[in-house]
Amino acid sequence: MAWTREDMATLAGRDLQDGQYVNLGIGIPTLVANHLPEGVRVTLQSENGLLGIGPFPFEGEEDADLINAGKQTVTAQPGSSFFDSATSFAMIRGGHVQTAILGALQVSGHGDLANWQIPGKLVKGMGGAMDLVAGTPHVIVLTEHVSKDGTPKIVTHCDLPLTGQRCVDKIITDLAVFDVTEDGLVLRAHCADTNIDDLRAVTGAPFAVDLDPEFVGP
Amino acid sequence: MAWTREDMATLAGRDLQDGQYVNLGIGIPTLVANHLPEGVRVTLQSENGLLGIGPFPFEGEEDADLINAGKQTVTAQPGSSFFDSATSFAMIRGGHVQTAILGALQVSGHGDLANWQIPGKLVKGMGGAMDLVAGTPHVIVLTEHVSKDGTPKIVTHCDLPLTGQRCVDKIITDLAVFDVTEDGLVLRAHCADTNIDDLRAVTGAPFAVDLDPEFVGP
Amino acid sequence: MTKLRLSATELVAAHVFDGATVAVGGFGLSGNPTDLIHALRDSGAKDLTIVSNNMGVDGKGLGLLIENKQVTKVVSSYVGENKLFAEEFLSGALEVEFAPQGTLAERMRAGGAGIAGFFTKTGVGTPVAEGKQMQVFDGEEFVLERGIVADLSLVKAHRGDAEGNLVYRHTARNFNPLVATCGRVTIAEVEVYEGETYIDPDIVVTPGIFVQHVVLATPRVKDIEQRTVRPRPEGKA
Amino acid sequence: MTKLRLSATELVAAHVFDGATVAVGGFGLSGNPTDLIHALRDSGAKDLTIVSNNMGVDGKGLGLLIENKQVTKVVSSYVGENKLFAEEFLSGALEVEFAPQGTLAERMRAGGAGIAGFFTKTGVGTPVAEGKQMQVFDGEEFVLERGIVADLSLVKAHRGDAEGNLVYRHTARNFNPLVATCGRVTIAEVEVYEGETYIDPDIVVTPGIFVQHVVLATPRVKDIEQRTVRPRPEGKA
Repeated sequence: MAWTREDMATLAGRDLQDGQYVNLGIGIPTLVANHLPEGVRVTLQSENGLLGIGPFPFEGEEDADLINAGKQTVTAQPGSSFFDSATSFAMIRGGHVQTAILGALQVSGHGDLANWQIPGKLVKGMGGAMDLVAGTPHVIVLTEHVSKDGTPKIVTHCDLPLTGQRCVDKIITDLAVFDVTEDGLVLRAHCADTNIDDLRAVTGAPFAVDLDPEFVGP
Repeated sequence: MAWTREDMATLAGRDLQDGQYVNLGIGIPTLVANHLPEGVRVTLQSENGLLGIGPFPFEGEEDADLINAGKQTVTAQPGSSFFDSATSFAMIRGGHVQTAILGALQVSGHGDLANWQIPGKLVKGMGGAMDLVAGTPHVIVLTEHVSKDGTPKIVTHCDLPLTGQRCVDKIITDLAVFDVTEDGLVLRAHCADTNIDDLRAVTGAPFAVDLDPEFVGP
Repeated sequence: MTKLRLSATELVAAHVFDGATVAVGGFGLSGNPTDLIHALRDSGAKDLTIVSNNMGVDGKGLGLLIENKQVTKVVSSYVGENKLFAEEFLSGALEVEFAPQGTLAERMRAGGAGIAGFFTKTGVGTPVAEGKQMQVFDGEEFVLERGIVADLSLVKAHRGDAEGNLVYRHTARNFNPLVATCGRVTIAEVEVYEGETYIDPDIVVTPGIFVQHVVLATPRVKDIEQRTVRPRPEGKA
Repeated sequence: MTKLRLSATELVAAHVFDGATVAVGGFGLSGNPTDLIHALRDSGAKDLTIVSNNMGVDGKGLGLLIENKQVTKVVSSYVGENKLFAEEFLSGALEVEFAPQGTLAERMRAGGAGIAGFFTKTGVGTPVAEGKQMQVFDGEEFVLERGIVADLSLVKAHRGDAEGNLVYRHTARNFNPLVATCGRVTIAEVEVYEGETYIDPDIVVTPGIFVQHVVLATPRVKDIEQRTVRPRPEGKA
């Protein structure tokens, strides 16, 4: 069985270190907050101007002035801070937010990411994604290995408009974990019921294999 | 008799409008705060991070955390605000501070200003003067007409290193008031005991004469 | 002397004109200057360029200006919440300049701060950088982005005083302090007017120098786009 | 978890190195991180580049590092208050890069914000622009100034909490919030440590993400360079 969304979030969570500042994208990345390893506490940044995102508010305590980048009502942790959008992206662009975890439409073997424009659909805009991938030192992509029609999402060359160039450091899918290196993809782990040949069939970019001997499944 | 420093401050004060934001340099410009026309209230900006400079504190109430750009202890007016140096110069560079009044070592007929480097002396630095003259829409120079050795301070071409290029709009000296126009200096007024010929003799740049018929001495 | 004005409608009408560039604060529907947007609609000014992170939703926020066909161009990072907008965009009636969110914020700050342009890595190698000046610094490629100055800036703040000093509440701050700086004329809509009981100068976020006029917001229930909550733990009221 | 550290001396020694670029907050002697400057002197680190608006006075503030011959280069806007500095400068022992005050502040902000460079009118046509890239925007000439990133940033704040959030007092704020953003490692010296009684998130000036370590300042009477006062009106105590 492929890894679940929660499994993927667990694997991404293991990449985070205690005390880090992290920005989580909408969708599977959001789940990472609930799947951190024991003893690891990170501070979540919301690019609309909050450092220290807390859980959703109790019913009746929603506040229109306290939302996350997905426009959902949230709370603020003790020790949090509010700031304007230029300061928020100073944090992001300046590399102070240490890890960004985002989804992908396509990601290339050299770490190019496309996640803001779907062919034939209306362009809604990139929001903060381009700033996040350009500025954050460590970018993790969490994505299904293939799209709904079975097309590989990991490709040699993105044909969708890019969000960022050579910006992705790690790809975690429902089937496998890849590091993105100067020389391209390196397979570091895969779920139990697939194998390297099967992975090559559903991966649109070549990859080297250097399985992490210490990898423990989610 | 030539105009006094207080007279010069009075003349400069008449150039300010009620409600304006103004930055006053060290020396004669500082006096302008005490020589504003009746009914004119301006807000004084201090480039180290204060909008709304108040008078000096009463003895014993000095606060090391509350100084002006001359590093003097001051107070803050009701309605004032404190901010960092980047925000302060955003106000200045962005043209939000409407008038800057500064001293000069030399000022040219086309409004070039030199006031930060004295030949043969140690270079101390320009502080905020370059930002002020580059960013402020209306720049008034208050200066003695000639230097202590009698050399004209108003010149055709500054030979001292510049603080800013074509940045001065008005020159008020102890002898005369000039507008700086696209075509050079225009004499608008002079003190009672000089005349145009005498002025030409002590002014190192040519000037047109278009005396302000409504001028009233200080 | 106070910067408080009584009528948002008259104030906006006096400062907007056909073809004007108007910068507007807010992130989604949070921190929107609602009265000022209504006043902008009521002004009937046409051919507007709106600079704002989002363009509201159908019937709310800046969506009102789209309905009223007052907008020719928008500069935004995300416009996905507005169906009428989508139609106008696809029909070519509306020009959209997409700016990455951080680039947009920085462009407003730059415009307000007298910075003509700045070099950022954001957007390099993407459609956003196409046609723009590129430059390599320390081995990395950057794209030049320009400062934005608006003819009119509309800001929402929590509290404001007679001098125009402003403070914001929680994430309703968002783009508002930047919008405040980049307007040739800036109007702030405040929920609480402090008058000459001034805001503590150490906590002022937007110094009054950036704000020409203040209006008091009409009391209203604020819009929430995504109401997300969690169950109360047992035994808690 | 807290960012509070007990020894400024050990902390600075652990993060500074010979040849390091160190950014330091303060305007004149106001808002100086005095304990951290003492710790920097005690570290004995050499060949330092100091980025700071001023360089202290003889025997005080950053003047201590000049006395101790630890500094090779300074980037400042005004260094006129320090006689020993003048001698070292004139003898060629010390390199000085003058940056206009606003340009210096913006360069630190840019460095901290991932902006490689920005175009300003400040300094155009003056010695400051010599050798720098120029560009015309909308008919006006601008000069390109580069962002500054420091190996170590030393900040003075009024209050700080366990997360490293900071607030400042009056004009002691000055360059400190910008210095805080541009350090690869930033240490803040605070007069009051709030611990887990956190600073109100709406009034935080420097969010903790910019601050790696916090130390509590040694209580001391703060220096005043120009003590200017006015007489008390009659009949007032």
